Order: sequence, then C-alpha cells, then structure tokens
Amino acid sequence: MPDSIEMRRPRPEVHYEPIASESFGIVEKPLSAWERVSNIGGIRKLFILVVLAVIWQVYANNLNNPLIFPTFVDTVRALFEGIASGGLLLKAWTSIRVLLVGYAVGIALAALLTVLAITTRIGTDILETLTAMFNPLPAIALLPLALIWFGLGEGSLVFVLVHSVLWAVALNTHSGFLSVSPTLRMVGRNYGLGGFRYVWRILIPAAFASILSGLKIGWAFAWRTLIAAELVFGVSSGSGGLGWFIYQNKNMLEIPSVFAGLFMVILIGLFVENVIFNSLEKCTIRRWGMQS
Amino acid sequence: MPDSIEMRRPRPEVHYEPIASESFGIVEKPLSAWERVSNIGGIRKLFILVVLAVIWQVYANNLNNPLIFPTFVDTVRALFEGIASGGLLLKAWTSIRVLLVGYAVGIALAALLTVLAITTRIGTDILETLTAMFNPLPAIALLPLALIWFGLGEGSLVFVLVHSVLWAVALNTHSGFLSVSPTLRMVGRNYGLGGFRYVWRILIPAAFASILSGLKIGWAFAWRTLIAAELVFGVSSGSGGLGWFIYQNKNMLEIPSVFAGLFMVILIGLFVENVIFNSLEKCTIRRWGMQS
Amino acid sequence: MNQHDVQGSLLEVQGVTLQYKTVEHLITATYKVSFSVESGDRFVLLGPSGCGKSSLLKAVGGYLTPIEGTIRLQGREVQRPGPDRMMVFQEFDQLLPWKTIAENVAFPLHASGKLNKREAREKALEYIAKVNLTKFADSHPHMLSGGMKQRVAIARGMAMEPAILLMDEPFAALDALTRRKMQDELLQLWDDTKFTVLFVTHSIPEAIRIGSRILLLTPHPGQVKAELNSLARDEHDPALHQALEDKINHMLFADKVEDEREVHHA
Amino acid sequence: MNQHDVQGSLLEVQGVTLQYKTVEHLITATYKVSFSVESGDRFVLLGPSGCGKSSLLKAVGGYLTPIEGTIRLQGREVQRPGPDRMMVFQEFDQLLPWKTIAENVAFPLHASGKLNKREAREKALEYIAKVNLTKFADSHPHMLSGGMKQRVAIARGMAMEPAILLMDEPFAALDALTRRKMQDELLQLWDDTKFTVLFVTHSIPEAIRIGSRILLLTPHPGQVKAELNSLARDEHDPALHQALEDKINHMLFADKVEDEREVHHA
Amino acid sequence: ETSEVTLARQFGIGYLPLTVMNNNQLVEKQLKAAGLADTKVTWSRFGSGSAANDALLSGQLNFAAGGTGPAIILWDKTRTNVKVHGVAALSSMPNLLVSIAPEIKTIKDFTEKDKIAMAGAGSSVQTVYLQMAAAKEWGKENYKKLNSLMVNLPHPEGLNAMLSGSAGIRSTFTTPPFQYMALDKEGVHVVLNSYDIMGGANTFLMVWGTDKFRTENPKTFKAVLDALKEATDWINANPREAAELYVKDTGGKEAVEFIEKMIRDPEIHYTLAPERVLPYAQFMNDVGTLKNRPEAWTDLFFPEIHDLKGS
Ligand SMILES: Nc1ncnc2c1ncn2[C@@H]1O[C@H](COP(=O)(O)OP(=O)(O)OP(=O)(O)O)[C@@H](O)[C@H]1O
Ligand SMILES: Nc1ncnc2c1ncn2[C@@H]1O[C@H](COP(=O)(O)OP(=O)(O)OP(=O)(O)O)[C@@H](O)[C@H]1O
Ligand SMILES: O=[N+]([O-])[O-]
Ligand SMILES: [Mg+2]
Ligand SMILES: [Mg+2]
Repeated sequence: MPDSIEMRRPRPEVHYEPIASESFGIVEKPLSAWERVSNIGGIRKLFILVVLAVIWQVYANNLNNPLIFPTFVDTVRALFEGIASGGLLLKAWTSIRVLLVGYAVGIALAALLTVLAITTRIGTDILETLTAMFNPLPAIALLPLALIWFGLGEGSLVFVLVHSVLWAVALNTHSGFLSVSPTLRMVGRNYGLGGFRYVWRILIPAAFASILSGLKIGWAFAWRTLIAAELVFGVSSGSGGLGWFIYQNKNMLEIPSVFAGLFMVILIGLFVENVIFNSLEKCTIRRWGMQS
Repeated sequence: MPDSIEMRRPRPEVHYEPIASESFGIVEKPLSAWERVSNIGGIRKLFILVVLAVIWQVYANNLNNPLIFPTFVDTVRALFEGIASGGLLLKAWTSIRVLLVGYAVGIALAALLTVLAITTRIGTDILETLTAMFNPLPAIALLPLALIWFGLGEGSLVFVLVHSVLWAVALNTHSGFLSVSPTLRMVGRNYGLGGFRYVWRILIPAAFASILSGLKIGWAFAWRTLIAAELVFGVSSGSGGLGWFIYQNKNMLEIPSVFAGLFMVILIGLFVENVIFNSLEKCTIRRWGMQS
Repeated sequence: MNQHDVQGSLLEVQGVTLQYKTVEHLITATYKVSFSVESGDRFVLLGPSGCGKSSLLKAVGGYLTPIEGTIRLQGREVQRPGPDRMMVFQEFDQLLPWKTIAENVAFPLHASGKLNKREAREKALEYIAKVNLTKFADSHPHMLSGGMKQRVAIARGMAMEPAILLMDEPFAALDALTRRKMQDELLQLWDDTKFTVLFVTHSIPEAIRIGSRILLLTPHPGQVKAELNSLARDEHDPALHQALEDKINHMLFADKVEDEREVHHA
Repeated sequence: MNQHDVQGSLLEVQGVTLQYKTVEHLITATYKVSFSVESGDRFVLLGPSGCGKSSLLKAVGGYLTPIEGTIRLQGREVQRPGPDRMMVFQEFDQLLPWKTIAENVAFPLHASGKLNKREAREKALEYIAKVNLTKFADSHPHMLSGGMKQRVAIARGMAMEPAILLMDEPFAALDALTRRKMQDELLQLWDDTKFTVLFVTHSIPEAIRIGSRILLLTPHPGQVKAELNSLARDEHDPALHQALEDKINHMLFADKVEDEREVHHA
Repeated sequence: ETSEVTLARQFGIGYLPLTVMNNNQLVEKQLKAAGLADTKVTWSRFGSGSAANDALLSGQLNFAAGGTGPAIILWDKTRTNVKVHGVAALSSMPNLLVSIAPEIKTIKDFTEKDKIAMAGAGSSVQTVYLQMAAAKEWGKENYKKLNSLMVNLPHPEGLNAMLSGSAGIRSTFTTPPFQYMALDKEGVHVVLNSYDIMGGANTFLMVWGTDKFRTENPKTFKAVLDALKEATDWINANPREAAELYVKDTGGKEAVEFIEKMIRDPEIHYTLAPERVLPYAQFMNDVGTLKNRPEAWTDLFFPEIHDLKGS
C-alpha cells in the first residue's frame, strides 16, 4: 500500500556514459545588444547623470531666477571659467590636501579607539560614551579649542575634519566588529592572534563591508565640514580652498561660480565613489563573496 | 605497532549513572563585589563621565580663559540658570521637535530609496549616484533651494535635516542589505515574499546591526546640522531652538551659556544613546545573537 | 510509459548546465543533467562532495538559472522561488535569527497565506514536537546546537506540507538515532500526504531507505551517471539492501579511484 | 595505572559544567562532565544532538569557561585558545572568506610562527591535495560546496600537526567515500605524528573506526554515561565491530526511548 | 617684542584700508622703519567676526577687524581680564534698510507679516540700529517693537531672498556692497539709513586688540597703527588706484567704476577717528546689552588715538 505510486509505474533504470570535462567547450548564454549595453554599470550611471543634468537645466530655466538657482549650462560655463582663470583646480587641490590629512588622521584615531573598544570592556564604554557625547556637536563648538591647540591655519581645519570623520568611522567599524560571526572570531583566536594582529588579520577583513560604508560616510561628511569650516575659519595663507571660493563668490553674488564650486565637489564625489570606493569594493568584499 | 600507545596502558571502562536534570539545582559562579559593580555598564559609564568632567574642570582652570573655555562648574551653573530663566528646556524642545520631524522624514526617504535600490538594478545605480553626488554637499548649498521650496522657518530646517540623515542611513542600510547571507535571502524568497514584504520581513531584521549604526550616525549628524543651520537659516528672533540660543550667546560673548547649550546637546546625546539606542539594541540584535 | 511521456512528469529537468560566475572564475557545477521526477516520488540525488547536488536543488528551487537546458514544473518553466517548493538548506544559518524556533516554523505557514496566525503556531508546535525540540520552542536559533538548528529547518519544511519538498542533506548533522527518527517522520508524513520529495544525501544506506528513485552523479562537474530504482519500502531483506548498496558504491567508487589518481599526479 | 594517576593525563576534564547565559535564558549544556585524555589518544565524544559535545570541545579549546570544574592541559588550567589546540569547527563558515583555500590553510602555519611563508604554502598545498581540492587551491571559500569547505577546514587542522587536534563532526557533510578517505588520512597522520585527537561524531561506526576511546554522553544536558575502549586498529572482525556498535547503540537508545516518551507526553 | 604679528581682515569694501595694508605690505614697511625688520606679518581672513574674536582671545590673533557692535561687546566682557580696546576706526558707512515693497516707506509701515532679513538678527549692528530707530519712534521702552519681524539670514542670502521674492522676504537691513547692489534693481528703495538714526556718519568697522599685546609690544602696535594710517591716507588721496587694487584683490569680477564711486561717496569715510561710537555704546548699555557704561569715546579705544577727533 504505501508504495502504490511507485508500483503503478515501474520505470526503467538508466545508465549514462559521462564525458570528460575538458570536452565541454565553453557554454555562454547569448545576450541581446540592449542587455549587453545595460549591463555596463558606467553607461547606466551616465544615463542617470544626463537625466539629472537635463532636469536641472529645465527646472532652472523655468524658475528663471539666476540669483537663486543658475542653469546647468551657466554653471558649467562658470566651472570652465573658474578652471581657466580662477585657479579653481588649485583651490580644489588645496581643499583635497587638507581633507586627506584630516581623513587619514580621523581613520587612524578611529582604528585606535575601536581596537581599544574591542579588546577591553572599558574601551567599549569609552568609545560609546565619547561617540554619544561628541558626535552630535557641530564643528563650530570645537573652534575655540581648535584655535588654542592648533592655532590658525590648517591644523585647526584638520582638527574639525577629524571630528567629522572619527565618530562615523568608529561607530560603523565597531558595530561591524561586533557583528563578526562567533565562529570566525574563534578561528582567529585559535591561531593565537591577539590584540592588534587579531583586529588586523581577522576583524577588519571580516567587518570590511561595515567599515567601507563608514569610510564613505566619513568621506562625505569631511567634505561638508571642510566647506562649512573654510567659511568660518577663513584662510590664513595662500588663497584658500573650495569653501572659501564658494563663500567669496557668494558675497559677490556670483551665483554661477558658487554653483561651479559646488559642482566641483559633486564631480570629486562621483570620482571617489565610482573609481576609488567601487574598485576597493570589487577587490575586497565582492571578490570574497561577502557582499552580492 | 600502530596501536602501541593504547596497548601500553589498558584503561578500564567506566560507567556512570546520570542524574535527572531537575536535581541539578542552580549553579552560579560567585563574583567578587568589585566584579559585580564593574559588571554594571551604567556605573562604568558614569565613572568615565566623572573623569571627563574632572579633566574639563582642571584643564579649564589651568587655561584660565573663561571667554574661550569656561570651567565645568561655570557651565553647569549657566545650564541651570538657562533652564531656570532662559527657557533653555523650551529651546531644546523646539530643536528636538524639528529634529524628530527631519529625522523621521529622512529615514522614510532612505527606506524608499533602499527598497528601490535592492529591488531594481537601476535603483541601485540611482542610490549610488545620488549619494555620491549629494552627500558631500554642505547644508549651506541647499539654502537657496530650501528657501524657494519651503520658505523660511521649519520647512527649510527639515529639508537640510533630511539631507544630513538620508544619505548616511541609506548608505548603511543598503550596504547592510547587500551583506545579508545568501541563505537567508533564499529562505525569504522561498516563502514567496517579494518587494516591500521581503525587505520588511527579511532584509531589515537581517541587516539591523548596520541599520542601527546608520541611525546613530544620522541622529548625530542631524544634531550637528540643525545647530549649524539654526545659525544661518531664517529663524525669526525669539522663536529659535538650541542652535539659536548658542549663536546668540556666542555673539553676546556669554561663553558659559554657549557651553551650557552645547552641554545640553551632549546630555541629550547621552540619553538617546544609553536609553533609546541601547534598549533597541538589547531587544533586537543582542537578543537575536546577531551581535555580541 | 508512453502516456507518461506525453503527459509530462511533475518535474522535468532537461540538459541542465549550471554555472557560477564570480569576479575571477567561471565554475561549471553540473553539465547537461537530465532527469524527471514523477508526482509522489522520493527522489534522491547522490554523488560525491562538490558534484553539484546543492546547485541542482537550488536550480529546481528557482534560485539559480541554468545557462543551458530547462527545468519544468508541471509543464511550466521554473522562474522564481516559491512556497510550493519548500527548501531545507544545507547551511546552518537558514533560520531567521530574529524569530524564535516556533516563529521560524510558523512564519512561512502564515506568510504564504496558508494558515492564520493561531493555526500556524499550533501546527508549528506540532512539528517542533516531532523533531524533539518542544523545550526550545521559545528560544532563538543562536541558542541551538548545529543539529538542533537543522531539525528546526526540517520541521519548518515539513510543516508546510508543500507539493515538492527540496531537502539538502537535512540529516547530515544528526546522530544515528535522531537521524533514524527524522527519517521515520519523513516517511510517515509521506504516507499521510503523498507529497514529492527531492532529497540530497551522501549516505548510501539513507538513499536506499528514503528514496524511491536514486540519481547518481559523477564528481565535479556533475553529470548523470545513472538513474536507479530503490527498494520497496516493505523490502526488509538485508541482503538486497547490501547488494544495492554495493552496486551504488561500486558505481561511485570507480570514479573515485580515477579522481584520486588524478590528484596524486597533479 | 598508578603511575599514570600520579603523573596526570595530557588533558584532564573534571566535573565541568557548562552554561550559556543569554538575555533571557540560562542554558546548561553539560553537567559535571569528567574524563581524561592520554597523550596519543584518539578520543571520541559521542552523544545525541544537542547534548553538549560542541560545547565541551569549545571549553577544551578555551573559548568557553566552565562555571564549575576545571580543564587542565598538561597540568595547567586552560585559559585561552591557542594554536596548540587546533580546532575544526562544526560550522561551514569557519574559513576566512577573504583568503583563498591555499591561504586559509597556510595562514595559521605562518601566523603561529611555525613556518615561513613559502614553507607554509608548500605544506598547505600538500594537505589540500590530501583532501582532493588541488583544483580549488586558489578559489575563495564562497565558491565551494558545503562538503568542500569542511574538507578545507580538515586540511587546515591537520596541516598544523598540533599537539591536540579538536574536531567537531568534521566528516558530517561528506559523502561515504570522501569520508572514508578523510578518515584514512587522519589515521595515517596519526600514525606519522602520534598527536592526540579529540573527535566529535554522531556516527557510531565512525567512532569505533577512528577512536581509541569513546565517551558516551546523555541527551541534553550532557552528562557522562560511559567511557569505553574502542577496538584495536588491526581488529577487522566484523562481528566484534557489530557487537560494540550494538552495545553503544543500546546505551544511547535506552535514553532515547525515554526522551521520546517525554516529548510525546509534553 | 613679538617675532610675528597676526592681523585679520574680512570680506568687503569697508575693510579697504586693511586690503591696502596687506597688498602694499605697509605693515612690513612700518615695522622696518621702527627697526623691527625681522617681524613676520601674517594675514588671516575669517568668515565671521565671532571666529576672529575666538582667535583673538586664544592668543592666535593680535589685531581683529569687524563691526563696531561685536567690538564693544568684547570690550564690555574683557574689562576684568585681557582688556580689549579699539585700536582705531576703519570706515564709516551707512547701513541701509532697503525694501522692494512699494507701500513700505518708513519703519512705521511694517506690519506683522513683513519680515526683515538681516545677518545675526538679535545681536548684530543692524539689530541695534533698528532698535534705536524703534526707540526713537515709539519711545525707549518700545525699542524691541520690531524684533519679531527680524529674520536671520546672511547678507547675500537676505539680498537674494528679497530680489527673487522667495520666502516672502521683501525687506533687508544690510551693508555695503549688498545695499548698493540692491538699489541698482528696479523698485528697491531705502526705508532707513543708519546715519539718520545716529544723526550723522557713524563708524561701521574698526580694528581692535588686547591690552596685553599692546603693552608687551608697543613698537609693533605703533607700526600697525601707522600702517593703517598710511593706508587710510592713501585711499583718500588715490580713490581710483584704491578701487583698482580692491578689484584685483577680489578676483577682478567687479567694475572698478562701481567701487570707485563708493569710495568717493561723501557718506563713506575712511578715517581712524571713531565717529558716534559713544552714543551707540551707551544705547547698548541703556538696553542692558552692556554691563559697563563708557562715559567717553576714549574709554573704548587705546590711548594712541585719543588725540584724534573722535566721538
Ligand atoms: N556560490 C558559488 N560560487 C561559485 N562556485 C560555487 C558556488 N557554490 C558552489 N560552487 C561550485 O559548484 C560546484 C558544486 O557545488 P554544490 O554546492 O552544488 O556541490 P554539492 O554536490 O552540494 O557538494 P556537497 O556535498 O559538498 O554539499 C562545486 O565545485 C563548487 O565549487
Ligand atoms: N550560543 C549558545 N547560546 C545558548 N545556548 C547554546 C549555545 N550553543 C549551544 N547551546 C545549547 O547548549 C546545548 C549543547 O549544545 P552543543 O552545541 O554543545 O550540542 P552538540 O552536542 O554539539 O549538538 P550537535 O550534535 O547537534 O552539534 C544545547 O542544548 C544548546 O541549546
Ligand atoms: O557637520 N556638518 O553637518 O556639516
Ligand atoms: Mg551541498
Ligand atoms: Mg555540535
């Protein structure tokens, strides 16, 4: 009774002769031209950028209020003028230089704090408390201390940059560390790794996805802070960076130039995201199958 | 030969009579008083806060420059005066109210964008592109558009708050979604869940650790932005929040009050971290064993 | 025979080649695999580690698209996963960590619209009892041992009473006796509801005991070596069992020896 | 006998109670478990799913601190994990995803200071060949099947040639023949280097085949039921094997029946 | 004497003497004349007066420049410690409350819905002017009558908001050059002139520093003051060249004629002598913003300029 179904239809047994795997040849699924084009991420993104530019142009044209919102074309023209005559590239480079220093120091401090947090319990408490306290403070709150400690000039800028990078990176890194699977942690400790080597060889790669988004957020907020801070701190030597360029043009009501400065920030952002962070993702978490 | 070691020492076989598990009684490891006290997270954190306050007091005393950096005691006094007479609590509440609106809207938009990003490929491209473009822009860049779209007052504040919450939360959420284990995704899709239900029932809980750190970072940056924005944005005098309070006192060189305002921000930050986010962590990722 | 060919089987796998494309490699998991499963079959996939059993199961589940060949379920091509093909995965992390054991089992019953919340929980508890985990019904998965997690997954799959149950080495992490009990539960359920089950195992005795039909695969990349009938359920003659076991053993072993020689020369 | 008692064993587990404390529950995994492992033992832990085998192994590994009792290795209490006790975990996610297979096996050899980079890689490739994965030496773990991952973990553990090898159901995910080969490799290695191995399995034949001494545990929470000698390696009489198997089966089975009755009444 | 002297300037035509000092290296020249050729001169620029004050108080900056209002507040707050005083006035300029609303001709025409954009609403110079005007119009006790209309926006944003009609802003109380840009547009007219409130020309920007620096570095202090004097004299003698220098300094986008017209504007004075600073400060004391009451303009400035004809 229980086997009635099998009984109903006796099936013959079948035997095959498997072929050697070398003789398979390469099997590939054919794709249509449209599929092939739309599979290229760069083309899809370019398409989005073109759409955004068109929206900008049309909206600005309709708004017809160049003092508030210049058109895309005017902005691009101002950008080229700025590059040709106004040393916009030099200003951008000034900003990027300071930014990179602040970013690097911020990341180093974040690493230090999280290593401390992951290896000792009081370290965890310190990290959590400091982050909760200082992360919500605006850069302006740090100005007086920055001036005392670092004087005018880049030192203070770096200080506020560190403030805007440090907490975001530390928070994400620490949460990433805590989410590492217990098995992987045990494996790491099995190898006799401890302290810094344990963090470097096990926790950092295992939490790399979290760390990367921390780095992305830190990068973006470093820009925001730098531009805002350059307005307040001004310049002590040289000709200032992008933030000062924006501020000055704003004061002269050169609104297309203001937008050209912001546009520069956007272009740098796109470059960093699509070239640097994307490649980093490709050779790490994607390659390791840790993110799809 | 191979079994020489075993041969060397024949061991007797042993048999035990296991007892019923009800008769175990409760086994607990005894802890010293010091261990028990230091096991309480609140006490450890309180200790850290006291140390920080002492450092503040001593450093400020040595610096002896109350117009730059008042002592802890002066700040606390100004805080109490502000609360007693200056309506500091009311101002804090004004800020918190705006903040919560901006925070909520930012999270909602982040949810929308990430759902789009996780369900369609072009959605991913849009999210990545928009984040890379807009995240580095400082709030001040949005001012003109905010004024056009939302006029003066809270609408514009909410707009910049959304800007500072949205990208950080979306970035972390999206990266969290991508890191969800392929097995869990397959399980979710096995249940026939799709679109919004799939995100809500599977991806969000599975990526909750990442989302939480996104929320924490978003919260902190919302504060920073709000305080910075209240200085710049059209607040009608008399109706401002904490940022306005800080700004006015800064202009009047009432530095202890400035620090009292910032101290208020710190206190709120500590409260939100230790009460709200911590409980949230405890009833979610800790309880689920997803974070140690 | 003829009628069956015309009607089509419940599940028809035809010339299926499965590949994984990673950043650096293109790995062929199975090559031109064909077999068909009749309604009510207890169909076992048997083959050495890495031969593509899990991949085949995932393709039938709708998680993996063949780059060649077709998979048809009741005549329609498999497009996406669905609760009609409940899957018990090989991995220990297949339980939702944020749900208790009972919720894990009840959730698909409710989410797929089969039962309301209360009924789903009742049925869940019933199946949790079958896998001996009543004590842990309200625990979260991270508090369970590996074998216990797999039992929850088995309970979850069986509780759904799906048209096809796809099981990927569900009993591998279980001790001999728990395994025996689970096998019995599975067969009992089959007697009650006559569902179809596609079952991956690496234990030949288990294949003979559980399966009504057995597909033998070659080592990586998997090709079909043979499709055999198993013994009838009421066949208890140990000699017959041993004979079939030896036959299968031999068919797999022949490859293995080659394989080993290859490796040692490499 | 007397001398052995005075000298102390290699590993001495005495009255060990293991507990897990979670936000809501306090779960006792084992209760007052005692046993001692001599140098050169192939010591098998056998018991039903969830009885605390993995927990015991983790305690010996230094990952879990007993709340009662002591674990002494060469007379010194176990405080923390270390490369002298290489562990093969039960979980599939024990390989480092960011390292290739070869790197995964080579890394502990190098990190523990045993070998330099080149030597480590050579030795790694040698052991990868033993587990039949030479073709995949430069793949990342996510490209492997469940059984292949476990084989890498076995290679990693064996390549370290540690004083004690802790193995938690290492062969559970392997097909009969691969399993056989792995068992042979393990015994071969043991013949060569005479290390001590503490081995969890749920297969009674495997316990008899691999083990020199077998510890039987009761169902959850695990207590020691018996400590038995296995058969000598050169003992090939199937009747003796069957007898021991039946004996163990019976000892575990008695509990099991009770357990089942309990559950059905609950 | 210090080996480095740091000075701050800000953006705008009102800081022209500092621009000239910077570009023509007048401080270096005067230091050399005083025998301090090795002293390094460092110029900073700040986006706001309060940042400059922070720098001054933290000892990083020796000479801050900015609005009269912040300077007087700093004087008030530092009576008992670092004793900040004015070094000299920079420029007197009218601040104009301009409107694009035809029906608003005087401050009496503002209704509850007519917002007035101004930078630093509540504490800035413009705030004090408007309060003085209100006190004049409706009596001293009603000096806050218009406070509820003030809306905080930086100068360029306020101007833009008014000109573009966004956010309902139709009036803004601003400074040169923004007020002149505004008046260039059709329909924009003056509602209130700070000179009218003050009864004549009134110092808008000044330079200040700490007593500590002055007493420790008298020669350096004197050299800076002399450089400022030289720059001011040069501007008054060469408005065209000064305008050209200013345009060059800011990037060459503005018309030299426009700048020169402003410099030549009889309402705009470049002078070291404070003009009507005392009544302004006394009003601030009257309304409680200042705790200390200056009795003479010389209370507010260092002795080096007490011989000028200030007020
Ligand atoms: N995610 C993946 N990416 C790349 N290759 C994969 C992936 N999963 C499996 N493979 C490859 O596909 C082949 C078949 O894998 P599959 O998991 O189907 O084997 P299996 O028969 O289930 O083995 P096991 O019995 O060990 O579980 C293997 O060679 C493996 O390397
Ligand atoms: N992380 C944990 N948190 C809480 N309880 C746990 C945890 N790990 C295991 N347990 C509990 O401890 C007991 C023993 O688990 P353990 O993993 O040691 O069993 P096992 O003998 O290895 O079982 P299996 O053969 O299924 O792997 C189980 O009852 C389980 O519920
Ligand atoms: O700190 N900021 O948000 O610019
Ligand atoms: Mg598999
Ligand atoms: Mg286990």
